[in-house]
Amino acid sequence: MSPGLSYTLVITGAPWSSQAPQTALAFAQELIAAGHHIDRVFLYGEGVHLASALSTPPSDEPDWPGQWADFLADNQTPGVACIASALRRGIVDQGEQARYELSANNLRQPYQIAGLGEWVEGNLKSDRVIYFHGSH
Amino acid sequence: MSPGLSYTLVITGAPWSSQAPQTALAFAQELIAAGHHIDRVFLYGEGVHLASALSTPPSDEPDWPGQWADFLADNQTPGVACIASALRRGIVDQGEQARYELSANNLRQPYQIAGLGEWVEGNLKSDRVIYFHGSH
Amino acid sequence: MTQEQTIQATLHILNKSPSHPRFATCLAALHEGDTLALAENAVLAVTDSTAGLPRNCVALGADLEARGLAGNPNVQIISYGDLVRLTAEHSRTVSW
Amino acid sequence: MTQEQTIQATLHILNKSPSHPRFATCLAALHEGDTLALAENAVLAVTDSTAGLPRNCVALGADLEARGLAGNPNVQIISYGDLVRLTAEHSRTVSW
Amino acid sequence: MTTLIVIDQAPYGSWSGREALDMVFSLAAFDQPAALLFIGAGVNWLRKSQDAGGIGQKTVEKNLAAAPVFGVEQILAEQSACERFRLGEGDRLNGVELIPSVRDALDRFERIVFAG
Amino acid sequence: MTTLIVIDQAPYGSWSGREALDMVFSLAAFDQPAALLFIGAGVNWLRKSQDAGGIGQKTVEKNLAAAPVFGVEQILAEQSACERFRLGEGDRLNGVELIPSVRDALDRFERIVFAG
Repeated sequence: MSPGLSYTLVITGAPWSSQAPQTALAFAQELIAAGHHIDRVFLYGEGVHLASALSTPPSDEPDWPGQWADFLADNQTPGVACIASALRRGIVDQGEQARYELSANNLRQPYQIAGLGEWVEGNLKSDRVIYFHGSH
Repeated sequence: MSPGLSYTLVITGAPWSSQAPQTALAFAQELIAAGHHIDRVFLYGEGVHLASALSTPPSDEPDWPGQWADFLADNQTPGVACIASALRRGIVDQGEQARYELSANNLRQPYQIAGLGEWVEGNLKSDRVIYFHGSH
Repeated sequence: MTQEQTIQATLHILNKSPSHPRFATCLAALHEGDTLALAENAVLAVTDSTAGLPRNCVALGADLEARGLAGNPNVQIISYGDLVRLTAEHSRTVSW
Repeated sequence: MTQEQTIQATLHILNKSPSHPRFATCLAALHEGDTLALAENAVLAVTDSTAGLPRNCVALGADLEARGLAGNPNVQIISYGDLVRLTAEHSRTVSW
Repeated sequence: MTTLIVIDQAPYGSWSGREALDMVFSLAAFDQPAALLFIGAGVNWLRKSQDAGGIGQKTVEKNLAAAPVFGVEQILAEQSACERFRLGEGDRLNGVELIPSVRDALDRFERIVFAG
Repeated sequence: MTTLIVIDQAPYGSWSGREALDMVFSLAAFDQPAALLFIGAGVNWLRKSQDAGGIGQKTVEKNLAAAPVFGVEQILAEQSACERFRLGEGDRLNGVELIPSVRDALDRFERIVFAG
């Protein structure tokens, strides 16, 4: 076992339509606990819904978007939503709001919106790239 | 064949993760053309993403949320997103924004947010209730 | 529209790929006289050598064309308007 | 981490239900020495009488408990921390 | 006219089964007759001793056990799927009726709604 | 190190296959070696004469045909799936290599990514 590996995590399943964000969060917490480093969490496809600032589950249900955002902030881990996936699915930041003249923005802090190049960089530079897919 | 039936359409598949909104729209257009009446279009589960005002597909791709909203407005057809499904998935109107102190609202015009009672009423009063599910 | 002792002819709208478990369940649930309408990914069944389709089987033309299957002779092609007509003619429709 | 002639032992993380077509594809792709980690809906395989699981098979305890299967003796139970360790030990992981 | 809600998806992996249960309870709340049918991997919703705390979810077992109280007329399960997933009588929630074929079960109901 | 993208889902019913193609083209754009494998119902992406105008989508056939130009090294397809879906040589896009087993195909690549 190599201690201190670097990971990119890719989440393609949305909260509520899949268990992917939950499994990925438990995995990410244990990664940090084991002394590994997370280069970035990349949201792709349906996974971009995890970055919605407006998700408001009932108070007696788990709040995966909120828990994930707290984790990213606490660990200063970059969270990146793929721009193409996000725009289609209505996840936009202030810049996209201005560019497309939209009525609002809803990208949750601390996520950034960026291209697939972030994923390619993970492939090149991270020791591990682990995917968390939907259940279909 | 009975002319002039009343329909409730239920869409449970999201745009981009399923073909359901597209099939449902083609079906709805033909319903109107055949002289039938649509009592309501009810978005449930993943289907609520169709009501996002922020969905911004590339200009050379179909814009199902935009096309559906135009259809509803042109035909004065009520579009209803289930409140429980919508809140979890980050689709909120001004009222929910205020109630939960959210940073924005993103429910597309002319959709309304309401409870499953709207679906129950469709079961009771519409001649037909037709479902458009995701592909999983 | 009251429940009858004998179930009336039913329209089954199936949009799942032949690989999806719901596909086989649907085919096993059909009665003689029912109509099966293939939509979306389910139209792949017309070229699936393992799918035994019933006699009363129709498929949406737009979905066949998208998948390069419009020339397939195994099935009766319908339009979205035809699908509307089928739902009006059947008081019982199941969406799989 | 260069490509070797002989493929090294691989970790397969499978989260699909045994009814999902990807489940059978995964089981058919395993090599002797690979490890299969069942997660989410895939843990139902431990109680599926039609699923032939390989010897090197582990399953997430939290997912087994959720589905009432924590007492099932057919599989080695792992934690999320164990799953992290498995991904660190294997230079090749496939998420199904 | 009783509405039958059919759940064929495995529990906890997605929210669609829960949202189908919400439909059943909503019908019951409006005094509309409703029933549930579990088929395929969906029968695993009916297993006893579920504990979803470790995956951060609420267990649905109590909701299902309370279904008759809330007016859900019947809970049906596909027999062959119960056999496949080793869900014997002692493993299942009480009050579940096994049905030999999905086709026969569907025939009993005028209105059928699959989980999305 | 070549990355193999695996697509096992039927075309047009969801966007996941298209988004997997975007991954392949993105690798190629950054001069990273990439290959595609179609298995199960996914082999139907490779059929000729697709015309998705009637469902309001763009046809992917041209994107796939252009894949080699953009640097995608190989397009592989599962032989048994092609047989199942009657996708003979004349029905398929040119330049597709049939592979007898998914296991052997995966063995050729260090890095495997399934469509989401």
